[in-house]
Amino acid sequence: MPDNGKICKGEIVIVLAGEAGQGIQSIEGLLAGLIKKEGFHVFASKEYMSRVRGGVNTTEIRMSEKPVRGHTDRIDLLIPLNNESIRHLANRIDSTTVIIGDNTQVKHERLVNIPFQSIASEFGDVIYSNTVAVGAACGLLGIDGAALYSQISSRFASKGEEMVSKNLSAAKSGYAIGSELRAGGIIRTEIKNDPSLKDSVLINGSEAVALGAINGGCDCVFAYPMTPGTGVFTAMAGWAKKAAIAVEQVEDEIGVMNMSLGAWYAGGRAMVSTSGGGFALMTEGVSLAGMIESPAVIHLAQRPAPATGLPTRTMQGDLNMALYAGHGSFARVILAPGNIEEAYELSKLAFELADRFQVPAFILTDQYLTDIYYDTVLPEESLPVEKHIIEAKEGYRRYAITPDGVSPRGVPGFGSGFICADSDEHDEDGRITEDLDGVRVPMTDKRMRKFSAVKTALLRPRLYGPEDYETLIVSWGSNLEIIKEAMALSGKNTIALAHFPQLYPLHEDTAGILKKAKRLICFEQNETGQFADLIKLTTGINITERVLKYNGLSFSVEEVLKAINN
Amino acid sequence: MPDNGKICKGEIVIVLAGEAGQGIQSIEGLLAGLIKKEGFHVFASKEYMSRVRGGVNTTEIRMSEKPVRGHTDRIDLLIPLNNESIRHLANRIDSTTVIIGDNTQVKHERLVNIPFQSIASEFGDVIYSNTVAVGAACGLLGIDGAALYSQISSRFASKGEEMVSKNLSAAKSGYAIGSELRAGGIIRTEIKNDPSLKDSVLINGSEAVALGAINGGCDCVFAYPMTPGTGVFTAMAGWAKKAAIAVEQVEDEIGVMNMSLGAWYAGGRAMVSTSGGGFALMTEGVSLAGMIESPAVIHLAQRPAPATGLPTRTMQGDLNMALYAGHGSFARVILAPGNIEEAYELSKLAFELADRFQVPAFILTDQYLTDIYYDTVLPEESLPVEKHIIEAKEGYRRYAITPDGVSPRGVPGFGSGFICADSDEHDEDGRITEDLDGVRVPMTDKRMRKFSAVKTALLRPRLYGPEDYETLIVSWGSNLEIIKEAMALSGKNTIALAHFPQLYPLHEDTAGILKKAKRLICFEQNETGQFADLIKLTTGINITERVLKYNGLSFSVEEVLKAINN
Amino acid sequence: MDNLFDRKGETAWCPGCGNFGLRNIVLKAIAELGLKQEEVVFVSGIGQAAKAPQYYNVSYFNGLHGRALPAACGIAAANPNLKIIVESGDGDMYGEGGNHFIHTIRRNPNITVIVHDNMVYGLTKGQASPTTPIGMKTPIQVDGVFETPINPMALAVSLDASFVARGSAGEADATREIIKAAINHRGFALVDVFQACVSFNKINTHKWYREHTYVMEASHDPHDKNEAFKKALEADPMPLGIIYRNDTKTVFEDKLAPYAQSKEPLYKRQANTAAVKEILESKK
Amino acid sequence: MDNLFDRKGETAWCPGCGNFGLRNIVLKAIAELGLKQEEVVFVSGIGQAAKAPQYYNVSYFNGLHGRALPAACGIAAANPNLKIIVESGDGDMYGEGGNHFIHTIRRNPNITVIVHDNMVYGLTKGQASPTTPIGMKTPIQVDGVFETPINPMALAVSLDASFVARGSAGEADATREIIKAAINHRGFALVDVFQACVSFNKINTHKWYREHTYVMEASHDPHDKNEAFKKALEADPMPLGIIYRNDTKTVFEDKLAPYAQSKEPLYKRQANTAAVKEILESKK
Ligand SMILES: Cc1ncc(C[n+]2csc(CCOP(=O)(O)OP(=O)(O)O)c2C)c(N)n1
Ligand SMILES: Cc1ncc(C[n+]2csc(CCOP(=O)(O)OP(=O)(O)O)c2C)c(N)n1
Ligand code: SF4
Ligand code: SF4
Ligand SMILES: [Mg+2]
Ligand SMILES: [Mg+2]
Repeated sequence: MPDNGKICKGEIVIVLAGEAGQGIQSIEGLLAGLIKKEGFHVFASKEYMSRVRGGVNTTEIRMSEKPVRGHTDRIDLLIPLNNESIRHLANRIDSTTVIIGDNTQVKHERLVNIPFQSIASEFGDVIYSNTVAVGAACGLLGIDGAALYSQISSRFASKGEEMVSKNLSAAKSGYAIGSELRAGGIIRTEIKNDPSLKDSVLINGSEAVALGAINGGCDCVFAYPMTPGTGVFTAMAGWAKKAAIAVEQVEDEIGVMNMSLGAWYAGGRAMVSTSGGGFALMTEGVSLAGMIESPAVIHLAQRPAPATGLPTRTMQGDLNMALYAGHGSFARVILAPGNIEEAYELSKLAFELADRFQVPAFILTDQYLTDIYYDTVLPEESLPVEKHIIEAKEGYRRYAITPDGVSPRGVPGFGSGFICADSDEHDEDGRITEDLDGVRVPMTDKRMRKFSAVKTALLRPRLYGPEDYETLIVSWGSNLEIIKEAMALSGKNTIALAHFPQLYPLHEDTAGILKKAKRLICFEQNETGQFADLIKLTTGINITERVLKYNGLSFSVEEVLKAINN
Repeated sequence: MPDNGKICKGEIVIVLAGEAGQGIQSIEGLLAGLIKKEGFHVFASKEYMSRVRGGVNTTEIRMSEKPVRGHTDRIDLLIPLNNESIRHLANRIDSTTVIIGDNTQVKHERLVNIPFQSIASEFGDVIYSNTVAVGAACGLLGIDGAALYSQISSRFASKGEEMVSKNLSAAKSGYAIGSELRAGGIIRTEIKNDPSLKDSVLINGSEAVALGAINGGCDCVFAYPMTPGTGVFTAMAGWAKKAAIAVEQVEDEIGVMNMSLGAWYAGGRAMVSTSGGGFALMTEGVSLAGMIESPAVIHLAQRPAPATGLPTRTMQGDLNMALYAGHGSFARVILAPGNIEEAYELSKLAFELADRFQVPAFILTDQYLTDIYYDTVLPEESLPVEKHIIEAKEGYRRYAITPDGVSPRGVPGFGSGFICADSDEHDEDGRITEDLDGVRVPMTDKRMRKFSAVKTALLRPRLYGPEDYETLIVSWGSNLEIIKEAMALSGKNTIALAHFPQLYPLHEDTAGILKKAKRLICFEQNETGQFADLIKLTTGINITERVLKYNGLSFSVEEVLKAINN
Repeated sequence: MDNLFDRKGETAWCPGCGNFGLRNIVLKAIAELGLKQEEVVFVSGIGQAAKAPQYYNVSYFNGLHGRALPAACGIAAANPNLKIIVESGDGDMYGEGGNHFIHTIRRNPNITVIVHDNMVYGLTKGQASPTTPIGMKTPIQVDGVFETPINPMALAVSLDASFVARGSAGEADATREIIKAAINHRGFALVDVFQACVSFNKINTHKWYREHTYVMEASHDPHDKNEAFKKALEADPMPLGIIYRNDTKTVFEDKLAPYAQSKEPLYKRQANTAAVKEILESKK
Repeated sequence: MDNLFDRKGETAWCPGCGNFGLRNIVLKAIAELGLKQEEVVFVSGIGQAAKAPQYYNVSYFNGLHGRALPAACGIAAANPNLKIIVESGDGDMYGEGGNHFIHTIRRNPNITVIVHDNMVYGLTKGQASPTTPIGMKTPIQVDGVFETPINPMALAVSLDASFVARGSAGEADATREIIKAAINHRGFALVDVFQACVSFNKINTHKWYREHTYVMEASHDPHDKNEAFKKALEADPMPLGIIYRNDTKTVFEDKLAPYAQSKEPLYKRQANTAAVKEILESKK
């Protein structure tokens, strides 16, 4: 036990670590929920291996008196369930990290022993170790015991009386030890709580994407399981009945994409959810969307590639693929939420843009963003969604040539006109043609005009920091909150961040915003700086300072801080 | 009949046109073969509809005393087999075009009537009309009758005595009328012949790709039929026994790509052949090649997109797809032959580069290039192909970290070491890993070093024209010969052409070559200038004058000339 | 009386092709069933057969090669009131689209699938298809096909498809009745129809089909799976008719959440913001 | 004696998983057959089952999810002297890889395919696979699966696969013999092996498989396709053993041009520039 207790002012960072299957996830859920219920801000992020049992998975939980949104390297309190965890987290453990654990499982010179397993065995099975641990954590953090016990009771209610009572006893034993350690001063938290938090929700990135989609009128979700795209699929399946959503697991990703286009054709509003390898299989279908001018909404949750890569890790490597997927030229929109609020906002927007311009719209997230959760307030929608559908009268022409390239969209069964969609080059009626100069060229020109049309509804880069910045950080996607926090910590008032919620097309102000800066730094989680390249191609501005990461983990606040201070 | 006969000095452009199924292709083959056999240079290009019968297909045949390589709009002699052809070719028919045809089938004020059908009927069936037509054409062009008859005899030999004799009679009737017209001076050719032509071959683009591949040691060809990629597949199937090639039609393009990687893994040298939509389905497999560091050779024959598009037409629209196909970052090579000689050369080179650097290598052609043919001399290869394979000893590590990122490649069954290929992130042994900083990062860095490695073997842009150019035409692919001819016609000595046989990576001299010019014009057959964008991204040089065509037909010499003179 | 579905005009098919006969059969079948034009959607992939919908007066979704079935499932999911008829080729359905074929049978949406089975790839000029008989030479299979052809009947029976039948373009009356029964069937209905490709299949000609098929007697019980399998294997002559049916299977659309209470198509519905509200509430 | 194929060490599998039993069966089978390590190649896709080759001392090609079979065919095409064993999951083989499954059976390469059939998607945490029984609830199939599961035996029989068998990880001896017979069989050999996923499939447990299967008697004649189909449909208990075989089928590699004269693998051969010369000559 360290001589002097550790004091955590305003915030504490707790990390839980253990094998897959050791129940880290259920401790994490319980603890984070309790922290929020007690009126503290909470943030959780996880990193895990591609296996069902074994290995090391970790979860970081930040408990704070201010909103916390980003991943940090620092660990104040570590609760490892196995010894591997110590090795796995070696770089993040420093001399101030308090480590509590069972010394029959975990070795560390500064380990504060709590015999989770032997306590659990008192109740008949080591499987209660988790509950002992969660009890101990609550005790240490000064969380109300009654709140803990009521959570435990309701969580195990479905498993029967015995499970409830044994888990309760385990939690109580843990709680007692935790409280004692707290009283002993091993770690002390001085964190104010905020009762208004009861109006905010605790929600993860996948759920935010799913709810945003429902706000956008999403009524079909088709997918083939693929981490980290599965989270949105699972959330939607869980809410299918409540929200009247047609959910189907399809045989493969090719089927997924084509099914979604069939649904849009017939008046549905479909979303697909996948990751890089699955999306690669959808690219022919994306081109079909381009040709039949179908809306499509693609949630593409990124993970490290090539090929199967690192299935459960995070990356921002699929921008180029989203940009160039599908043979042929046709307009598209790429949105990339930076946090949970944006996931909720942009997912809805994706439906609106896809439908209004009849183009594929991407929601580009990543494993980190889909898995993090924190407390936040999400606005409720009340305006009805515009469906951009017309009744097709006799003589209706699906691909009528229009000034902006967008033709009024009918659906079969609504009106007496025929809705003819054709993957071949076609005339205004949607019928196959071999008229090259008379039809192919004007039809291509019509499709190309949609590149301009989508530019009438662009999101501007979002600026954080002083308006008279000298250094401008350029970033997209889930780096947002991590960079914001690092900027705040840096204390510099000459640094701003341009975060791009829309990656493509780029807003016309982009060049102007970048040119104002003396120094440009781009943060991306890929090997080359795909977004910096897109900026170069579009604006001619070459950002040479590119901070690139591709080990499969998100940036941390500390890493960003170091890079900024460079 | 025109009052004054037309004189074609040095060259005549003949166009045959008719429905699919009317046998245009067999006339074309016969005629082009005869022209060459007679010692004239010949060039043929076709454009056709996506149907088996009906519509209008046309073939242009140029007969010349100089080598001819490109497509021209001009028609000296038109032989339409149906009336639709006249309408179809309206833009290309001018007052000097001589039109011969059967006036029961074709209407034109200047039609020189030859009653193909009634003559054919004399021999019992209108199906002999073609043969009458080819006879007439030979007569008109002054081609030796005996040569014609011997060709006809050998061509129909397999169909029996009666077919031979009836076709011979039909040919003779046509020949007699053609000779008479020639004598009457309706059209006169003054074209010198060149007996040395007997050493050159008459070969189309698909065949050239196929033969180049065999020179490169290709021993497996896997494909799923897709126009215009099918030509290479069919040529290879025809030569499979002669050249000992494993040819298999696979169930879909996903299977194609994965089968080819299986073959490379086990020591084969596989090529796949496809077009845009089929290639879209291969992109996940391309990423697999990136991850397992497998060589791959992809013949991607372009046609107009999106989606099914115009299946039998030409385009240069798949460059971006080839550049960015597959999730994740990994090196690749993109070669794009400009003519038949380069098709033969680069197809071989693709195997060498793919194998040497263990990367996917693309041969990017298009419908126009795969279908044209002309007389040329192709060098025979004698040096053995280097196979870049080592014997795997015990402890062999497939992904050994090396300075240039390329690890010696073993194949199973050759040596006692194990050859472990893994689509997950893997260690040097090829075994799955979750070690992020210890393995993922160095393994990624190794793969990224191959971006530099492939730059050690780049093809320089090929310059045609004066060294002290003011205007530089930038072009790639099958525009080459068309632009060269237009440049020659323009008579300007300040214009040069930079033709890029390798599109990616770009040769380091590119910027220097472009900067020397006062005016840059890029010719591309796509909607945006994909190659010009790649140049912009790589060199920062933005070519703003982009001559873009996307109606599905190749440029013509006249079009290019007009654009140059602008 | 004029058939309203008949879109007169040129086709891209070869004179003498079996597609014409099948086209007439389909037109007559849907007219006789009294289907309304605006409630019918044809779905196809790419190929000569897949062009068929272009020649009807209907709405159609002419998608990618091999991908007709997932598109059809999506259409069914968005509007279960539409009559969805998939019409495509053997290559499209059993080759490129094979995985969708298997799994759409499992999914059992309420669609009718008419396969123009000419045992060859027509549009791409004569390569072997999954149903090409062993030994047939093509520009690719230069020594003749050696792969075992798919028997679509046996395959569909083994997957317990809810309606499995075979027709022939040359047997207009029998085939029309089969197609009508298929359209009337609720669930996935497969009708594989023999059709001569006069341009590329010189073996399985109109005459060949006539000589190697027969119309089944009513005595065959299509509800017995083992018997159906036996029927499916009958080789020379091959039976035409309904080989198998299983009317007890759950239909895809019925299981989709939006249709638990009402069959109202999705295009008429509003975004379910109330559900979002409720879910957010539960997360407070 | 030590099994040379046994790569000792950790696996990523859950304690109690049926994959361990099957791994031991495979290891023992290949050792008993006396296969040489350097002539064996394992091929797999992605999934928990598909990790199996990582745990053997052999060469392997661990490709993309669903794509083991085409890779295996490519390997067979490049070197017909290798012993190629595909080992993968039910989702991999019958779901994502379904089209390759059908057509590889038709192609009939000389490979053995061992499917770890746990009736669930293990690696992605418990969604339904093509063999999941009707009614099973999952995080996606929240009301229970309604799609008809694939019966791999019936499906393979309907496609006239050359060797069709079922094993169970819980029946080590019988399954080992089946796998040995499959490896000895020349042509495509399917062995679908029941295997309990203790983490995600709470219905088809070790016990369930024991109670719902039996090892077939020798009396079953696997050469009769109709009888085989009947056997394949037998539901409770389900037969384990060789359900069907057809030893008369042409083998893929035998039809490839390089092997007309010699079985020398491609890596030993030289570019055929002489053929190019000859072809060019013919075009003069
Ligand atoms: C992804 C893809 N691969 C290949 C093709 C080329 N293709 C078009 S139709 C076709 C085969 C058609 O055969 P089938 O379905 O039997 O129709 P048929 O023409 O015989 O009626 C092929 C291979 C394509 N359009 N898309
Ligand atoms: C193209 C693609 N889609 C989805 C995935 C995700 N994925 C990996 S394994 C798997 C399912 C594995 O199930 P199964 O083959 O039955 O193997 P098991 O884990 O049950 O042994 C899925 C869907 C992927 N890797 N690639
Ligand atoms: S190619 Fe064959 S199937 Fe196609 S239209 Fe012609 S005859 Fe019919
Ligand atoms: S998830 Fe299931 S199949 Fe996979 S290792 Fe665990 S128990 Fe076995
Ligand atoms: Mg066909
Ligand atoms: Mg499984």
